[in-house]
Amino acid sequence: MAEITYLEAIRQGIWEEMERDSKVFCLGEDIGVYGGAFKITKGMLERFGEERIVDTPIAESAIVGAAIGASFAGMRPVAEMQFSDFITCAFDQIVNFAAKTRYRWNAPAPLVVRAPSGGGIHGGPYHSQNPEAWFVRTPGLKVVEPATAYDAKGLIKSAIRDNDPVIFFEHKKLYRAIKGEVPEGDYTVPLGKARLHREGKHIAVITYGAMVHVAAEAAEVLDREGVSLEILDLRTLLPLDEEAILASVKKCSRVLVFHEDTLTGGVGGEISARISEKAFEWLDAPVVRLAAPDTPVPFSPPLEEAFLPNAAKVIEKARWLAGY
Amino acid sequence: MAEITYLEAIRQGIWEEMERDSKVFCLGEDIGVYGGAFKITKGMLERFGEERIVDTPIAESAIVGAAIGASFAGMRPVAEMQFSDFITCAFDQIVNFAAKTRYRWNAPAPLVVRAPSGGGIHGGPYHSQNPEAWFVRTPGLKVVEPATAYDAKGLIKSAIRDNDPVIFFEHKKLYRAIKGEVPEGDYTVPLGKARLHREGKHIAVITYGAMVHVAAEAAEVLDREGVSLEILDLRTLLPLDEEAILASVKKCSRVLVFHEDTLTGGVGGEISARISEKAFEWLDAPVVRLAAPDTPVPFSPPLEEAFLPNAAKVIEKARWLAGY
Amino acid sequence: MAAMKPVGPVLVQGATAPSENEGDLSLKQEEIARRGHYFMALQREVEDRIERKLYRQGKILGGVYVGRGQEAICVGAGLVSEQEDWLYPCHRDLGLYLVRGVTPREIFAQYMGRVGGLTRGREGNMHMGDLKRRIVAIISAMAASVPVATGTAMALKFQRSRNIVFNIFGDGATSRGDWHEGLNLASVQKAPVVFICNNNQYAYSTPLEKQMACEHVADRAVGYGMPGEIVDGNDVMAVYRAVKRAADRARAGEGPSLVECKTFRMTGHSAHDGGDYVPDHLWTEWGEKCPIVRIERVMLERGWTTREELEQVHARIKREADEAIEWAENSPYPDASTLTEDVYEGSR
Amino acid sequence: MAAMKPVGPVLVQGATAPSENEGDLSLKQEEIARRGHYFMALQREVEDRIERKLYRQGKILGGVYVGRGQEAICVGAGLVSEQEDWLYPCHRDLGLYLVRGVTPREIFAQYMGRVGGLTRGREGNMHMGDLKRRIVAIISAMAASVPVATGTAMALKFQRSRNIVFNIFGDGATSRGDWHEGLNLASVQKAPVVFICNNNQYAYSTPLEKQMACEHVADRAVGYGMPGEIVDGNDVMAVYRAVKRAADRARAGEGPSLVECKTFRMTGHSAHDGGDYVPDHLWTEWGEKCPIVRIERVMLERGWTTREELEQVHARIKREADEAIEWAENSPYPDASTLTEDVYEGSR
Ligand SMILES: Cc1ncc(C[n+]2csc(CCOP(=O)(O)OP(=O)(O)O)c2C)c(N)n1
Ligand SMILES: Cc1ncc(C[n+]2csc(CCOP(=O)(O)OP(=O)(O)O)c2C)c(N)n1
Ligand SMILES: [Mg+2]
Ligand SMILES: [Mg+2]
Repeated sequence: MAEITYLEAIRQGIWEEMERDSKVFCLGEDIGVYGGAFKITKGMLERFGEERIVDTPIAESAIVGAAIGASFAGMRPVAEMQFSDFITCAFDQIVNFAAKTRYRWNAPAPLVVRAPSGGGIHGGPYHSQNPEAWFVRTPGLKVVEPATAYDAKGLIKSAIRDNDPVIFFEHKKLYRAIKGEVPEGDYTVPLGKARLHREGKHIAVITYGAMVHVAAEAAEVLDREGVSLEILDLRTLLPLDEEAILASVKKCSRVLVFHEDTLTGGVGGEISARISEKAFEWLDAPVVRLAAPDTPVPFSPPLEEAFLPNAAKVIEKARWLAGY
Repeated sequence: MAEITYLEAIRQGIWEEMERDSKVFCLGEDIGVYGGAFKITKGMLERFGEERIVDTPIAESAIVGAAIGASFAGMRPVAEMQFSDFITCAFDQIVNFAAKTRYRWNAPAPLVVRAPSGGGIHGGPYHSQNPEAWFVRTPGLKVVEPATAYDAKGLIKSAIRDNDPVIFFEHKKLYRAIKGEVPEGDYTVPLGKARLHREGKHIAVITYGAMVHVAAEAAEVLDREGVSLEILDLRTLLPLDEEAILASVKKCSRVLVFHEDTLTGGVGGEISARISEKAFEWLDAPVVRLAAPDTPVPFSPPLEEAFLPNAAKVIEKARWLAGY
Repeated sequence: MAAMKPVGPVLVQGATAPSENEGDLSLKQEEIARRGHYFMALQREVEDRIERKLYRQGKILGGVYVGRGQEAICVGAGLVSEQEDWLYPCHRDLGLYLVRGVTPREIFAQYMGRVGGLTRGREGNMHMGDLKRRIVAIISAMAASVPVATGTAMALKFQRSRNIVFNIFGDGATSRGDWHEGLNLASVQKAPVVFICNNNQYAYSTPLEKQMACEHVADRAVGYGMPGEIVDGNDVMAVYRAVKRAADRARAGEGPSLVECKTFRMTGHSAHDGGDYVPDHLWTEWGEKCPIVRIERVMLERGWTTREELEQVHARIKREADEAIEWAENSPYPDASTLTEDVYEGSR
Repeated sequence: MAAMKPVGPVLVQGATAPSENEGDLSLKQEEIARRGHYFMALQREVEDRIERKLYRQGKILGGVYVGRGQEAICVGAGLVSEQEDWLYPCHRDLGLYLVRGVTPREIFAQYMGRVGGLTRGREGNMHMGDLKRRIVAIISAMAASVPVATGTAMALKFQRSRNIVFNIFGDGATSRGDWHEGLNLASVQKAPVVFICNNNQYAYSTPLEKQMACEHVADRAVGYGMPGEIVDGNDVMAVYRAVKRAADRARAGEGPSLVECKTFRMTGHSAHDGGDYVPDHLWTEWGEKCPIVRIERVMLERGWTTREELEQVHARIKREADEAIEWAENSPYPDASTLTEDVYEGSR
């Protein structure tokens, strides 16, 4: 098994799906000759041709709209947003067309919208956002964000094969920073299932995406203090794996809900509310949330650093929880 | 003091602001000769002329964009979405342009986006949605939804005078169904402040919009059972009036967070999470949420009825809480 | 700089009487007229029942939009379509459903929120589609279907299908970003789609001149390098011919076209709107151009039918409507227990 | 149906040498050339420093986009603008800031995330604006500024101001829905705005023919009933004249225009992109059309300057850049404690 990057894992996943099923095709800006802004589709134009690697005009709404229309005609479109920050330009198509079409008139829209998200790359307000909460609020969508290379490949394959619209967030910071053993052939990771990233005893950290690794960094430090973190990597944010969440909560009785997105209205609120509602008696301390502060993502390094959650902030919250 | 409808109260509020300040103007679809789909701007064209009551093409993104640009030039735009369901077409302008411009380069965008929202009018999936949670997740915006005629007038005035972008949801069901005593002259209701709709002892119901009245209906019934509901009408959803929420929570120790919007990712999650985090020790029972199920809003009467929260569902949850 | 040769719009005058020289049309003139007449009259009757009877009786709740006066557009386009082509109608294009075989029963049931409708009560009025019959439902947001129709057309092209897509929208819809993005993508991709605008001169209460500063919707075709054609939208034969040319082009791999059908909305925006903002003379002027009366006149002139035969057609349609309403009223409401089904595959 | 008279595009050939007969221009030819030259050379120098020095030295983080080779467009437009006019530049229009008086110091500080920049470090690179100087910052989403610029123009019209709005965008941006909605609203409202497209033939790696199926961006003006003009975007005098005509029109209450400036992006999309996808001959061809070299040639031919004088200008600009970089490097980073300030009025 080869060690490959998170980026390469996604690329492999899409590639294999395109080999497997001629109905799968990609569309987006600069994904052809250029191979995509992040090179996810590198080499695909040569292999699959212009009709399956479709370079589009700058028109996110049309990209998603066309994906929906193609899916009606039996295709399996994988639409790329160049940055997840531009997904707002396709918002109506996603939340009103794609999300509701199965429910309304039994017309499934099996498509994937891929969206590179997240900060830490000095991208400023429009190349750093984590927009997942908007979609988690929208029944009919599935929302996925892998944290590891293995999951990235397995989840993109499941997303492509899924019969509902999937918004697939890829954390830009992980693209080249994270490597892992990834089988070359076919395997899938199921949507809707969380993964225990690290077993622990005292505090359940419920998180996803890049923050899984930040939590793990904190866990190493806290271990030395005798505080043992359990880290649950949600992987799918809609539908949430409530069973796995409650299992970790009931085991640890102290919970930190943790994401890179801003606090208010973030996915953390939903998770916290479910925990309160369904595991109230198991809680030995308040469910604590850690997230970015409620501001746009600033550009300048000292500001961005202060903005992003990090291991030190996890440690601070965990210590507080442990001492409660 | 005259008894007027919620609709008339909003109309009066806008009208008075336009009389008071020549920088205030309205733009939207069919707001001129027609007076707006719901007649909020009825008579305004005659009074204020075409330049201040601007009928636009069907172009929500341009409507909000133009409002932003006009606000930069010193105007006070009030943009109407014909139905809040179409606000998704202006999503990028709202969440990326208007919300972030003050933070980014100190360019405030004092504008109001009015959006008639809510179900119960047989409108089906695209004339019934409650999209507030998308905006509550977006730092830089303020989000308002009045429940009474008095507040409707006072809040629209505050929204127009506010120096930040305000998304103003008006519940369509309340437009003509709710009447109240409303002073004719000038008064405002502050943004960011909740209102105690009903004092009670046992269960704090945290809610807003049309659900305030549903909760009140339930409270009457529950009173007879010896269960006393306190009803907090949030009025502003961003920023949340945390102080008022915590006061009711600490007083009652049992909480029902309640909205018409669908459950997952709704504003209720945020409220519940804050309560857990900041009033954990005061809670005698889990924070319970009541909301519509996670589906699009269906059209057919039996489905829509099953979909919408109602007094019976409040009573059921309240009984459970009381018995906990 | 090289001199510019703008492409289109190509002007075609609407003609009430079909010209002789059209042997290349796939349907014979007489048959087009006969079928066109039937479906227009059927649309008119079904919509009259909906708007003027069932809605007023409180049997239909929510919004009601009809295509009165502009039936020739969707019917003319529908007659061009082949059974396996994809249809993207808008909210006044009931005739397109009828041509494809959707029954008045299903339509009344749809409007009344019964399980016998196309959406099992999940949706109301013209928000209906049926994948098996290749009819895609609009969402409310005007023009949102335009990029979606384009995507279906791209798929058909990829699949080397001979089939094409028909997408109808109003004049007001052309102001929306999605409209632009859709037409642009379609033209770059040479997608086999025919864009058909029913320019009824109003969008809700908003007259054309507040919607756009160009004279014709077809002018916009220039910006997409596609042919734009203007046709008399109250002449079903003329609509047929214009759409047929565009369809042939699409089927031949030459890409999309924009066909603008000039017409008028002989009704308020919806059942609750009397249309008071419309100047009287427009009602009169356009009332005289009724597409059903016009085709009847042509059919009579050419000896393709008789007064009696036409009366029989109308009588048959009335019976059909009566029977369909009865059927629909007997169709049950959906059970509340089905509320949460099918948000996702297999979910309940 | 009435015959159609499409409005525009009006074709104007770009001319390297200004014609004699232009006494109506507000700036004298020589002065336009001199100022145009200075600002273009200044933009080139500042951007060279940013892209080829500071970025490579790691002193600038994040994205870097420059206007190399297309400086004549924003500078030519800038020279037309009056001090109280509103400017909506895009990401390659640094010259527009310079003409308005934004200093190289502020620009370097902006790029380096220092408090001395226009956004106090909240924003990077060309995402900068200054309300006091009436320069509105883009958001990243291409064309989002188009309806916003339109709104400012509507306000100016309402305020009976003589001022107007200049809005620049790329060819790729014209594919977006916002672009369409903005131009359409502006034309219906007769808003005093000049829309200027820098058609540099690429959007990131995407060549024009994958972006649009019409030949010229200006073709699109037809659909908005506004004049569309094509001009040689590498000729600052030609750009000045075309934009001046459009500006005069706007100021006279005749509404918006679309000016398409043909040019080429003499760089990759951004500092990290070598532009390998661009055929070699285009680099060569367009390299020879450098707008700075061209205006220098005109100035020399006409005796408006000498080689020595030009060298002095370049030397002065270099010194200016050196000094500005030093200043910017000494400007502090924003303090982390300011992170949560000003999300709302008065918030901290
Ligand atoms: C994006 C959007 N905004 C507003 C509306 C409300 N609305 C429904 S129909 C309509 C007018 C549509 O005009 P047009 O496209 O000309 O179609 P017509 O009704 O005239 O057939 C409007 C404004 C909508 N459906 N979608
Ligand atoms: C809505 C949107 N989608 C994608 C992008 C990513 N992006 C940044 S610049 C660019 C190309 C812009 O091309 P053009 O408008 O021609 O301007 P140019 O860079 O050529 O000056 C793209 C695709 C974006 N900024 N906005
Ligand atoms: Mg219309
Ligand atoms: Mg370009």
